[in-house]
This record gives sequence, structure tokens and C-alpha cells, in this order.
Amino acid sequence: MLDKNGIAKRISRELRDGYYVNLGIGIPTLVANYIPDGMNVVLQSENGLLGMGPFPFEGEEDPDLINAGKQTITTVPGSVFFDSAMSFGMIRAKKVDLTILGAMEVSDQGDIANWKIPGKMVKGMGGAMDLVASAKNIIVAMQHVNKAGESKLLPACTLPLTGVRCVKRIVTELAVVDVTEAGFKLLERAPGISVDQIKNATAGRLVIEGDIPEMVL
Amino acid sequence: MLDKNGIAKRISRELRDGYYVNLGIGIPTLVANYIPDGMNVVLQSENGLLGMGPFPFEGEEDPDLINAGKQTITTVPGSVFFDSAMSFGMIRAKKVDLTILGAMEVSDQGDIANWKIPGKMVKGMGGAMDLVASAKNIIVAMQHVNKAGESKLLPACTLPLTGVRCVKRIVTELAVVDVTEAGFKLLERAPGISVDQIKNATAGRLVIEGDIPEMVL
Amino acid sequence: MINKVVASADAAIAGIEDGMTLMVGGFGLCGIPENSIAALVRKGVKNLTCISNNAGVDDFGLGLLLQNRQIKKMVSSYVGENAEFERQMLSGELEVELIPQGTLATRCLASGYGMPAIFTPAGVGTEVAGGKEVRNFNGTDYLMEYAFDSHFAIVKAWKGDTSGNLVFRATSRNFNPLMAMAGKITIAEVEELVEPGQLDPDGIHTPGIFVHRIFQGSAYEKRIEQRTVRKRN
Amino acid sequence: MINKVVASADAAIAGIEDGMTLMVGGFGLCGIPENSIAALVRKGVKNLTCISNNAGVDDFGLGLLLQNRQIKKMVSSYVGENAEFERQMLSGELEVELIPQGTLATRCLASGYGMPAIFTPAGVGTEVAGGKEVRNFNGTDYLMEYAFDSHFAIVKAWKGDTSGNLVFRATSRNFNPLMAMAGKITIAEVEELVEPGQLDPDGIHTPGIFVHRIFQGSAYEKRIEQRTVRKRN
Repeated sequence: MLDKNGIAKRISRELRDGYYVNLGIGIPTLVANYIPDGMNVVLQSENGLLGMGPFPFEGEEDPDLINAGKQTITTVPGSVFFDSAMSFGMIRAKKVDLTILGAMEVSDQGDIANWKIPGKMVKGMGGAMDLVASAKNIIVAMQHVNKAGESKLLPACTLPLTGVRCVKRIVTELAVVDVTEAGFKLLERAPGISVDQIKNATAGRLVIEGDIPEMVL
Repeated sequence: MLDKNGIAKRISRELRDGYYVNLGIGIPTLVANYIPDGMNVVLQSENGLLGMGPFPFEGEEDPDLINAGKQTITTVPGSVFFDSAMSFGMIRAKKVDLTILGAMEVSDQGDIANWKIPGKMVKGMGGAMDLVASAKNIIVAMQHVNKAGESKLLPACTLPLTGVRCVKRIVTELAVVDVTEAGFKLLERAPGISVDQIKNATAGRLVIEGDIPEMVL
Repeated sequence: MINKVVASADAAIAGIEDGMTLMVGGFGLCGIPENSIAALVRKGVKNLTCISNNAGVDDFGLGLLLQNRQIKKMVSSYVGENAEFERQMLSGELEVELIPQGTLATRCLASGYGMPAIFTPAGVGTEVAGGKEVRNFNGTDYLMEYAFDSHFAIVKAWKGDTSGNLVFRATSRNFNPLMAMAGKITIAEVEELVEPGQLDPDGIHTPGIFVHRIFQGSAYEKRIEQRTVRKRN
Repeated sequence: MINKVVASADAAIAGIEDGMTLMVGGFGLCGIPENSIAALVRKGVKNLTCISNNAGVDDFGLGLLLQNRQIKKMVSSYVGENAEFERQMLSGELEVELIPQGTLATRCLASGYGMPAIFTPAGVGTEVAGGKEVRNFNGTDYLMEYAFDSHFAIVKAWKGDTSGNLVFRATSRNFNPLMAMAGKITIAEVEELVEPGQLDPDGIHTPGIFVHRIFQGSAYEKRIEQRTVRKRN
């Protein structure tokens, strides 16, 4: 079973040289720590920055320089700032190659719910609805089951949707699955996890064809 | 009867302190020469400049700095450059206080034709259709009659339209008229011009109420 | 050039009355018009509708207006991290309209560019689409969303000149130039006010034509919401 | 940062084939991609559709492609001052679609921002409205106009860095940043190519994400169409 860093590490293998990538809050943010050496990947922060760098050294925080999670950050050489309309413009025009974000639920048609739990304080969707509606490639980083042991990979989402038929791939502590016409297609098992464990943790349609290899991290 | 400079001079009396103004090609361009001393008027050039200055001194022409008529120009302190979408954005959002442009024909409902003569080479409308569709105040600078002596202030335009019901005021070599519900309303006579001369030169509905004063230039 | 300078934040917000709609720039606490917000608190205008990406924190940013019960409705994309906000919302004192962030930005752009409506795929198939026109272009569904209509926009820039030209710094740009374009009356506060000609005409983000009043703010606190740092090796 | 540098104008235009649609930046002869146009002439691709505000003059700018019979159709707002253009148009060799300048600019913006269509009042009640959807918002009629779809965009900037970030100078900006955003593949030629980090991140007009290929041009002629000067007193 993978921990959060393991999920981030596995997702980092989806990166390609020359990609512009938007990382959501939570596990997706950790992916930045696993960009392979020598690979040129540019991070987009939807509050108006291309070329996000690491967190600043203590004492060098700049209140005018934050990411979409409102964390103090830095730039890299070649960074550029822009307004929010241009930021979502480039997202909407599919200039961002890969969007990685978290989810509460994903359906086996690729619907995603990650912004609202009825009865709880609603904080808002931020940029998530724009990102999922427009991304040319969306990978979801999430836990396969919730704290009560219930599957979060469902036949249909029970929570209010963030976007429909948009998720392409999901990486969890147990598995990598793609969203296909036939449902979740199992691609890889986490180290030490059996196909049966994944079956039991998946409520949506799960397609298992041939031998399912273990992830290479 | 006014010459071109006279028309421009009369139009300059429509300027107000703090106005942003777009001047079309031809007579409207001359209006810049008659901005009253001490009055702050900012000229917008729709190819991407606010704060157009005079023509450059010989030898100081900058090929990267032209106006919408493709003439070399200069800037003034506080000038700003922007792209064509923002330029027409500010025009469309009615941020430009006054647009002054030429016309081939104007109808007594305020329709304007100034871009195309059937049978002749069509050069294009440039920014004219955007300007007339969006300007909050449009003044037309034009000749009252064409070279054949025919009125250009008509009951209806005969040429293809540039915009409908948009012209507010017209200044010609003979008169100043406003476009009203009842047609062209005569406001002022050019020096030495009689009401009858204006009547004879106007094919559209002409409203004459009371004494018509002579222009003050 | 036209002089847009007003003497103070209090002078800048003249004409803002109870019940009006204001756009307020900033993302989180980054790039918010601190001086103008303080002036609104002093003035005590009530029943405001605020269009702003976020709602500040309990004791800073728009949170100050919330504390003071001056806001009737928030139009935002994300309103977390604000206990007083949550209390007022759950008690029904505060109305909240949540809008996808890109839709919020583009509706500002639409206002500034005189476009009555725009199309975006954000929110299609979700509760955000409720009651909205859905239109298919080239096989993709889009929602039609309207330009914002607000009485005032209040923005914060890094530098500005007396004719209202504005330059923003780093990610404090965010919604500020968009709201500056969208306001019927736009108020800009700047860290440094300069004379016309002192800003590079190629580097101005907001042309002065969009700005009606400008003043140099003072004592910027620039509070940081998530101070995240790394250790030196 | 991602390196977008190509060796030459000829390398930059690789993949442009007969019958394709190109957006070409510039206003008149101001800010046109001189080196790329020369490369297109050398390559001899034919039946091009060119979306560009103007069509150059007889012997410069897009006029060079017209002279060489490489353009099938022009999509422009103004095409005066070009005798060869007039001859080809009147003889039916050249197809011309005239579009209001603001509509042209905003249709580029729409492409760059992923919006399938926009609304503008320009052309309502004129022959430009023919066949288009008219829609009334708040008592005003607007035409619905579609985003442009083009294979390549070719733009000229003043400075650029190897990752494709662009800065334009004075009014040579015009349509260039809009078309840069709108191209499926965007080619940028610059007067000065620098390393990432050498351009002010607050002053970049076109972020490199929109640019696919960049090269430093040479021997810019920058011809002036209307040399207007005043006398020194």
C-alpha cells in the first residue's frame, strides 16, 4: 500500500519533458518533489504564475508571491506572471498538458466530486471546475477507500459533481486505473497489493484483463 | 462656408476636460490641432495606444510607433501601449468618451455609411464598425454635399451601412445638426451661411426651431 | 494627461452607499486594497454585495467588513478559513454565491471588454449549471455566463501614475486588472504613486482610461496566509 | 524551462503545407514577422488562408506572398494600398473576407482563451451581420462571432527568451500577442533572443506556454507606410 508520497512518486512517472502541469492542493503538490532530474516541466499556478519554484528559504517569503493554495513560493528563471483571466484562458484553451488533483469520489464514467459535502460548510470550488472542464489530461490522486472503508471509486458519484466525464487516470494507495468506456480499467497494483484487494475496494465497474503488473516506482 | 480646418475647429469645441477621444482619418485627425490650451484630452489610437502625441520631428520616426492611419507619431508622458483586443475592449465598454469620424452618408435616424461604395475597390471597414457600434458619443465630420452637389444628409443611406442609429451630431462646412427622433435638428449655421442654404443641401428631414445662431469658432 | 488623484482612501470611496455592489481585487490576502477596506469599515456602509475571489480571514481583508456586518452577499470562488463567515452563512445572515474561479475572472474580463456574456465549459453538468443556458459548440457543452455589473471596483496595484496607469507585482496581480476594467467607477490604491511618464508604457498592465480615482496607500500589512518555507541545507 | 528555439525561419515554418490557415501578426507593416514571411516565399507553399489585419503593400509584408500567388484567401479588416491585391481580388483569383477590426482581435482572443464564441455589437444592421446570430442583451443587439481556427500563428516580438516568453514594443504589439495565444502551433520571431530570467516576469506580454517555436530574426527592414513628420520650430 502506498503512502501519500508513494502516490505522488507514481504520478511523477506520468510527467513528460516539456509538459506544463497544474498541481492541485494536497497529494498533487507533492508531485513537484519527484520531477525526474533533467526533465523540464513547468508548473502553472492558476492564481497567475507559470514557472513555480520551491518554497522560499525562511526569511525570504514574499507576500506578493503565493500559489493557488496561498502558500509562499518562489519563481524560477523564465517565470511569468499574468492575471486570472489569462490564467484560466490558457487552462480553457488546453495549453496546460496535465492537471493533477485530488477527489472525494470518482465515477466509472470519469465524473469527479471534490468540492462539496452536503450538510458541511461549503468552502467553494475555487478553480477546480475550470480545471476539470478543460484539462486535456486529468490524473486524480486520491485514497481508494474513505476512512469508513467505503470505496471512493463508484458506479456514480453521490456527492455534488465538480465535472463530468473528465477524469482519465486515477492513482491511489492501491492501484493505477484508467477510466474507459467499460469502466475502471486496472493497469497496475501497488507493491504487495493483490488484484482481489483492489476488486474489493472498488465499487464501480472494474475491468481486469490479463496479468496486472506491480507499479514501478 | 467652413474649410476642413474650420470644421475641425468647430468640432474641437465639443471636447471637454478629461475626455478620452478617438479621432478617425481625415478631418477628424485635424481636431488634434485645436485642443484648447490647458485642456486635458487623451487621444486613443485603436491600433493600441492611449496618449497619442504629435508627429515626430524629421529623423525621429519610429517604425514601431504608428497610429491607426499608419502614420508615424509620438507619445506623451503617461502614454500606454496595449494589444488590439484590449483596445477594442475599451471601445466596446464605452470607456472612450467621444469618437469623431468621417462619413460618406448619414441618415436622419443616425445611420452611417463610410466604408464601401458598390462597384469600387473595397478596402475594408477597419475599426469603423466597432467604433460606431460602441461609442457613447459619435460626432461625424463630413461635407454636407458631394462633388455632384447632392446631399449626404439623407432620409436613408444608399450605401452599405457601417452602423445603425449611432450618430449623435454632425458638423459640416455648412452647419451643425443633431440627430433626433424628428430627424436632423439644425443647431448652428456656418459663418455667412443661411438657413435656406442648409435646407437646400439637406435631403433628410430637417427640424428648424427658432433662430439658428451662427457658429462661434 | 488626466489627473485622477484623490487625497485619501476616505475620499476615494465617496459615493459608495448602502446596498451597492463592489468588486474587490485580490487572491486570498494577496493584492487586496487594504486602505480602501479600512475606509469602508470607517464609513460603515451596509448591505454590500462583494464580488471577490475570497472573503479574507476573520480579522483581515474582507473579513473586517464581515465582522462589522457590512456585507449582505459574497460572490466568490472560495471562502474557506473564516469562522465568522461560516457563522453568518450558516445562520442565514450572509448570502453566498459560489462561482468557478475562471468564470469569475472571465465575467470580469467580459465587463471590461464590453461583452455581455461569455461561454465556458466550467460547471457543465454540475449544480453551477442550474438555470443557465447550455450551448454546444463543436461537440462540447458550454455554459453562457453574464458579464458582471457592479457600481464600484476597488483594486490594489504596486505602482500607479497620476493618470491612473497601473502596474502590478508578482501574483498580487490576480483579479486586480480585470476588476479595474470592469468597474463603472474604479478606485485604485497603490504602494507608490508616480508622475505620468515614469512608468514604462510597454509595461503598464491597466491603462488609466479604466481608472477613475487613485491614491497612494500607506502602512501595507500584506499579511501572509500560509507561510511555507524550506530549510537551508 | 522548456527550450523552444529553432535554428532559422525556414526551420520555424516546418509543417506549413499548401491549403493551411495562418494567422499573421502586425498592423500595416508594423510588427510583421518579416523573416517568417520571407521563409514562406522561399518555401513556396500555396493556397494559404491568411488571417491578418492587413495584407501588406505590393512589395512587402504579406504582399510578397500575394505577388507570388501563394494566398488563396485573406481574412482582414482593411486591405487598402495594394495594387496587386486589388488586381487579384477583382479578377477573382483571391478570396477576401472583411471583418471589423475589433471582431478580428476578439475572435483571436476567444481562441487563445478557449472561448468558442463572443458577442459584439460591431456590424449589427450591416452586411457583416449576414447569416449571423443576433442576440439582444439589455436592450442592445450583438452578433455572435466564432473563435478562429488556424493551423499556425506567426508573430513578431521585440524580445523573447528561449522558453517562448515574449515582449512587444510600442504599437508593434497590436495583434501579435492575440494571435500568439490563438495558434495551434505558434511561431515567434524576435529581434533579440535572451535566456530565461532575463525578461522581467511582470513585464512579459505573452507567456511561453502559448509559443511553440522561437528564433532570432535578422535584417529587419521595418518599412514605414506613412512617414509623417513635423518641422522643428
